[in-house]
Amino acid sequence: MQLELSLRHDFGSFDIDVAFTAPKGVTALFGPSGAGKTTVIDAVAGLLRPQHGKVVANGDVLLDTAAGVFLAPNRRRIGYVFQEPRLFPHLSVRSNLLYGQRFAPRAAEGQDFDKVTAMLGIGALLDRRPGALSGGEKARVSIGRALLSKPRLLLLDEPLAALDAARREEILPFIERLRDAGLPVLLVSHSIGEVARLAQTVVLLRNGRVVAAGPAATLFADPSLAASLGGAEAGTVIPARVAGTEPDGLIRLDTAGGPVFVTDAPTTPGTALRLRIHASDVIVSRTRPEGLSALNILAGHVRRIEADPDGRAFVEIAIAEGQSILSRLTQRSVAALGLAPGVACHAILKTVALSRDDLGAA
Amino acid sequence: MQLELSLRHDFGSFDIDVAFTAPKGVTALFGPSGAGKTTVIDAVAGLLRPQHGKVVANGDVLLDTAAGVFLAPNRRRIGYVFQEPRLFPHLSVRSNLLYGQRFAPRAAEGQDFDKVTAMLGIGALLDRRPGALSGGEKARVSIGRALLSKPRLLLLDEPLAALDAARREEILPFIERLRDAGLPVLLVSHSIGEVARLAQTVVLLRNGRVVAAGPAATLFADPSLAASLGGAEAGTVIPARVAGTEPDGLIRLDTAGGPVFVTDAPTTPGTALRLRIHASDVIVSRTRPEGLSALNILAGHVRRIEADPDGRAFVEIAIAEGQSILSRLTQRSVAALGLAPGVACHAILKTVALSRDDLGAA
Amino acid sequence: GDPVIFAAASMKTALDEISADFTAETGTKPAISYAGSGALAKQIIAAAPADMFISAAEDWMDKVDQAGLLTPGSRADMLGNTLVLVATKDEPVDLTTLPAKLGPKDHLAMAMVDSVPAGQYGKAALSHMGLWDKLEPSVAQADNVRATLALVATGEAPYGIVYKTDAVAEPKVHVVATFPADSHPAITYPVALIKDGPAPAEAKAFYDYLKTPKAVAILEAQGFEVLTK
Amino acid sequence: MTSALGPVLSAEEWTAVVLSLKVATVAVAASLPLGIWVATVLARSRLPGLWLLNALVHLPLILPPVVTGYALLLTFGRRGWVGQFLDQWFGFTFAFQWTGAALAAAVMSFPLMVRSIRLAIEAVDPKLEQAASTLGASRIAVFLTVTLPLIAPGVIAGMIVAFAKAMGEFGATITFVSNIPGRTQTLPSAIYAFLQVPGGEVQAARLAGVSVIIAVGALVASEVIARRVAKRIGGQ
Amino acid sequence: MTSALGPVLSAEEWTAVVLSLKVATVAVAASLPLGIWVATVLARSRLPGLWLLNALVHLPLILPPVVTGYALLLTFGRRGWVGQFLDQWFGFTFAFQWTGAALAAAVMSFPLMVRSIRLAIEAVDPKLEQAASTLGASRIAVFLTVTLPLIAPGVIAGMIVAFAKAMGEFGATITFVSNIPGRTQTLPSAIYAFLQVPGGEVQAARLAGVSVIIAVGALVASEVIARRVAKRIGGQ
Ligand SMILES: Nc1ncnc2c1ncn2[C@@H]1O[C@H](COP(=O)(O)OP(=O)(O)OP(=O)(O)O)[C@@H](O)[C@H]1O
Ligand SMILES: Nc1ncnc2c1ncn2[C@@H]1O[C@H](COP(=O)(O)OP(=O)(O)OP(=O)(O)O)[C@@H](O)[C@H]1O
Ligand code: MOO
Ligand SMILES: [Mg+2]
Ligand SMILES: [Mg+2]
Repeated sequence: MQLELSLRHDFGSFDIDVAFTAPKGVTALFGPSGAGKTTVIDAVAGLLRPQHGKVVANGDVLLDTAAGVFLAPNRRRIGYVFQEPRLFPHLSVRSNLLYGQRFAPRAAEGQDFDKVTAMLGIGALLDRRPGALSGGEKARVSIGRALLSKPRLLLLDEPLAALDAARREEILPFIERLRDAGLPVLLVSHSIGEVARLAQTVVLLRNGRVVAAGPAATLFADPSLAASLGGAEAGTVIPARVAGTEPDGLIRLDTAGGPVFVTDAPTTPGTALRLRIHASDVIVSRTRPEGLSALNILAGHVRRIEADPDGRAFVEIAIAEGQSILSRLTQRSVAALGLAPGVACHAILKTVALSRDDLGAA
Repeated sequence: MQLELSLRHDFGSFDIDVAFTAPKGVTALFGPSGAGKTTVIDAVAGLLRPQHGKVVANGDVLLDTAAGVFLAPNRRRIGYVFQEPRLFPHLSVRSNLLYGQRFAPRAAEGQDFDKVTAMLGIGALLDRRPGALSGGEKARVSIGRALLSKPRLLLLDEPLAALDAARREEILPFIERLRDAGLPVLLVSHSIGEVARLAQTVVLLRNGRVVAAGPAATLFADPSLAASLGGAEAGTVIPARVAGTEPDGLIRLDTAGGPVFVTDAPTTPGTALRLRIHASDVIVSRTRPEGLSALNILAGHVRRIEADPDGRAFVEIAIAEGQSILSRLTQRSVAALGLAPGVACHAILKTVALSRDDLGAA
Repeated sequence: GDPVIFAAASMKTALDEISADFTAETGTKPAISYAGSGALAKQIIAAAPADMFISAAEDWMDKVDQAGLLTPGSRADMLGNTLVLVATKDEPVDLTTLPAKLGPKDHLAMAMVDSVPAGQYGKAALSHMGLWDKLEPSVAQADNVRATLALVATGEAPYGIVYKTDAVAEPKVHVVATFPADSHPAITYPVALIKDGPAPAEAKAFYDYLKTPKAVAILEAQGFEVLTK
Repeated sequence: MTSALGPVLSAEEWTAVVLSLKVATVAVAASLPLGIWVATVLARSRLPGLWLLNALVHLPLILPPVVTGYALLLTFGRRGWVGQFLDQWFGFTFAFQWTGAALAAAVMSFPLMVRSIRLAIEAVDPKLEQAASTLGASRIAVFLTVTLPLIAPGVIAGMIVAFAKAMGEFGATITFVSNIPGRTQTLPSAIYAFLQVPGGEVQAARLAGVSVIIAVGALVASEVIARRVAKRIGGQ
Repeated sequence: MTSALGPVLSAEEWTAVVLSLKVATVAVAASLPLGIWVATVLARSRLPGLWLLNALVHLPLILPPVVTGYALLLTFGRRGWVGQFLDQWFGFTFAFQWTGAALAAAVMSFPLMVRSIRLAIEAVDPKLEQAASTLGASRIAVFLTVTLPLIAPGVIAGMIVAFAKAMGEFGATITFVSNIPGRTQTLPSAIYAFLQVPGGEVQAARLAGVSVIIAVGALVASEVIARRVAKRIGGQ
């Protein structure tokens, strides 16, 4: 599926004017608080009827102000996880979860109730009312309610913000699987890790305008956008493919820069994956280091160096045509190692975060 | 200030039974969703009147069910940032922010309105009503409202969850300054980074019970608690002291394991700081490595190794008496390097997060 | 079937008693709707299913008559009443001294002087005696005679002008003067049968029964003057 | 029951009690759907002419009851323009029937019912209704599954004030359908008749007592129900 | 104004209009604080005996107005147990005064006012009040700065139904303070008087028209105010 969106609206104190195309997969809306992310999502859901705009999902025109088209929200079959939970206070958790099901076409395929509640850890709460839930519990029920409504498009507005890391780790793979099963997702998140892990496409918003939009890999590798993407959180995404499992259980992945070993990944050889590499997790060495605990050492050469005013720099290391890794170093290290564009070097990776790539995606 | 709390309450479907003492500074309540964090905070604020309990803040008895003492919430002078914003819908942002001021004693010292609004980036929203704010804007106004009420104790329930990294970076130092100025803070956060940066004391909750409580440094260095503290997010905190500024602008800090260089820190020599070291950011080497971009190499020896079932291990490296660093490695590396308790090694640090220690604290 | 009788509310005590006797004798049970004469007249004009109308005032009966709804020849002035001055103190009053007896804060209770019959008669009588102009500012007008009586009975007003029939039955008040019959138009309660009622035969029987000595005795015991004996 | 209350109520009065209950119940039940609809329109619609509907609904409150009764008589009486039509086409008439008393009670209590329901609707968070619509619920489904359950306490409150008013309504009823025992004589009409004759106060007080007991019973019952509903909504 | 309406209203009727306005306004204004207090108690308190207060408040709705008027007479009349006391100690009396008409109107409209306000209070999120209390506001301050502004639309609704009812109240008023032109003759009394004489319907309709215009004017004004308040609360 593909989502085309253009939207102009003036709230008086804030005006928004954005347009972007979201291909198949997860598209992340990223940007500071008040940038207009929720506004965009509301327009897709049909909760905001913008002054000017057009929204086309998979060829269906949901909105076209020029042509006077406006499809009512209930006919869009959208699963919307709101920024605040918005649970129905008069219904039990179970009834909240099942609410959307009765309105969805019988034939449409949906998620399994027990699986979803287990994944969200809300199985014990089914008979409670939302008034007696904790903040994170409400957020989880809200996710479940949207997932179980058999949506054709998922809108997630900071769905995991109220959750602990462990719980997030249980929900993220589920969203990955939905994405891989072909469900298009528009995701708002302030966590660059989440975005890098889930999103193929990133739309960077600021002040009601699109600052940058494109494939996640391209945007994340652009040192000039690194600050917009959250400074210390900046990082890159490179493609990888599962090679096999080693005798000690580590899984070997092949990348353009050499092998990478991880503990936790799909084991089917050939599976395409995306590795997210945090810029501040990358150590640079001119020579291949020995005797280190770090197993993952990728060879490449310096492509670009962007110095910060605060004494640090982003170093872009090309490991293949169109594939780069960003490293965040002190300028002292840049000088000490004699790094400059064209210089050959090694990137030493400690941690890699990875997500399964949509096999059909670019 | 010191906070003593004991609390027993049965909701029917959930019962809580906790007791802990929070010394001066920031005390973090950490635990999975539904653990009882908000319940504890509500009891401190006086919004929950537990079946049994006692809360003593700085010698003032706020609650003592045995003695029938219950101080009304409005007489506790507490600044509570709720998990959901709870702004007054009928008041402008400005009036929301100023709400608490008129009830506080004139003489009490408070925060400067303009500074707080500037830090929160809500200066342009002052004449709006909460209904016209974005999620993150609401969260920021809610923080401002609590800060400006001249509180004697601050309760923060996931105050930054709805905010982007950049905004968080602007608010965190402010909270640090409040803490350093002596304002006691009880913080709920799912971000281990935030907790490690702000908190001297951590109380680990699970299922309505205290799993562990104590100084942050001790808890974070305990490999058996690492999983509870969020697996991959685990890390340690070690004390450091500012030594001076190098010619290239880097700031040199002295630790028990040797010098550490950072770009962004207080420059006054002698300032006590706390360094937060992410377990997965630590690379281990038997010999002192050369030619690496990483500047920070601390010497120590292995104290303990805790293997995970998933092929990884936490290695605790002692750099001094009572000071350890955790490193998260694959078991292959542990074997390849021949690490075992007592073995001398080097910890190579890429990134360090740091926070200014309360000079009066332990 | 049972005849439907529309009767002025002030007839209730007497009529209920007569109706009970009538039922005992004939087995027919009249359904009597008590309300203000004006309301009843308007309802009859609006095609209410009534067989008989007893009005507390001639003018409302005239209205029904003009609408051509009365059974020809059935209209008769059935009852007469007397206008009296009542007070809580049992102390006869010379009507001409009434203005002097009322203190500056005292009120003379009457029914509404322009719309309710008892009030209209009272105003006519006072005017005839040349007392109206002096008394008018002190008059408190109630919406019916019973409410007027209640004002006196509760001590709210020291004096009130009501029908003798009402005064008789209220133990807390005493008749302290009687208005001369020539000081106001004759007080009469006209009765008539209504055309096209649901039970004309039974209604006629009840109409006739009202003239029996037994009925007359009940009416007179209530203080009415029976004109159709 | 008739026999149990025998010493307290005469057969005729007992009939009036039963009739009042019937009238009030039917008045409330029959006007409820229209009341909910009008309240929804007044709360949510932004049409320009709505003030007129609003004024119309409030009229019975503003006018003395006798005027309303008279207007009903002129409209729904057998000679009235609507009454005539109903009579001719459906053979149905309100005039001088208990149904007319119910109509009068319904009209008189309608503004009270609408106000309560409307206030409740205005208190419903539209964000919840939006959430329901994204989950596939049509406007009607949203109303039935979200709005209606959430306004239940307000609807109950509206029904109970309407019921109380209907139990006490007198002016419009007696003017419209008269005071015919067994057919249109409600408790308040019976009380009125007693108050019109000397010595009737005691009788009137007795009937008023019965009326109060019934209405207060309904009131207390409604409170219990409303509390229970509100508790469910509030959580646990 | 008197002269402008000259062709429409006689001097005496004009006096009745002014008096009705005064009575309704004072009735609403004077009962408002008590109404808010009673509504708050009914909405929030959990005392066991509250159903009695609730029943008491609803009594004027349940009972025929004449009964209420009679009860007022027995209580606040010059010989009534409260009236006597007021007269002796303060030289103040409701009897036959416009203040008595205002008292009757206030009592009759009180249940309507309380219902509206109570519904509004029940819709206030206690979490907001909690937030205010943590910010240092005492219970009274919370009420004044949070609860009261949030229930403003409900208070306005309550005031307007009470005003409408007060403009139309007749039965209790005339029973309590009777009908003294210029002092206690309100519009409904004047209308009633016209309806009691044959041919008076046209006159009655004229006065009813005046009454409706005033009340509908107040209604529309209140809607505008309530909308504005609600809009401010809803955000921009
Ligand atoms: N009124 C209530 N009735 C029953 N259970 C309740 C009630 N309030 C809270 N709980 C339960 O108590 C537990 C703790 O709630 P609490 O809000 O303290 O959690 P928390 O630690 O703040 O979680 P989160 O991170 O999700 O906000 C939850 O399981 C919740 O469902
Ligand atoms: N009804 C409204 N009237 C005026 N301004 C509004 C209205 N709704 C939203 N805005 C403004 O529009 C801007 C964008 O809001 P939006 O909710 O889309 O932000 P966001 O990107 O989702 O931010 P956050 O991360 O804080 O949720 C904000 O500055 C907000 O104040
Ligand atoms: O409106 Mo009334 O005065 O209760 O019948
Ligand atoms: Mg948002
Ligand atoms: Mg919580």
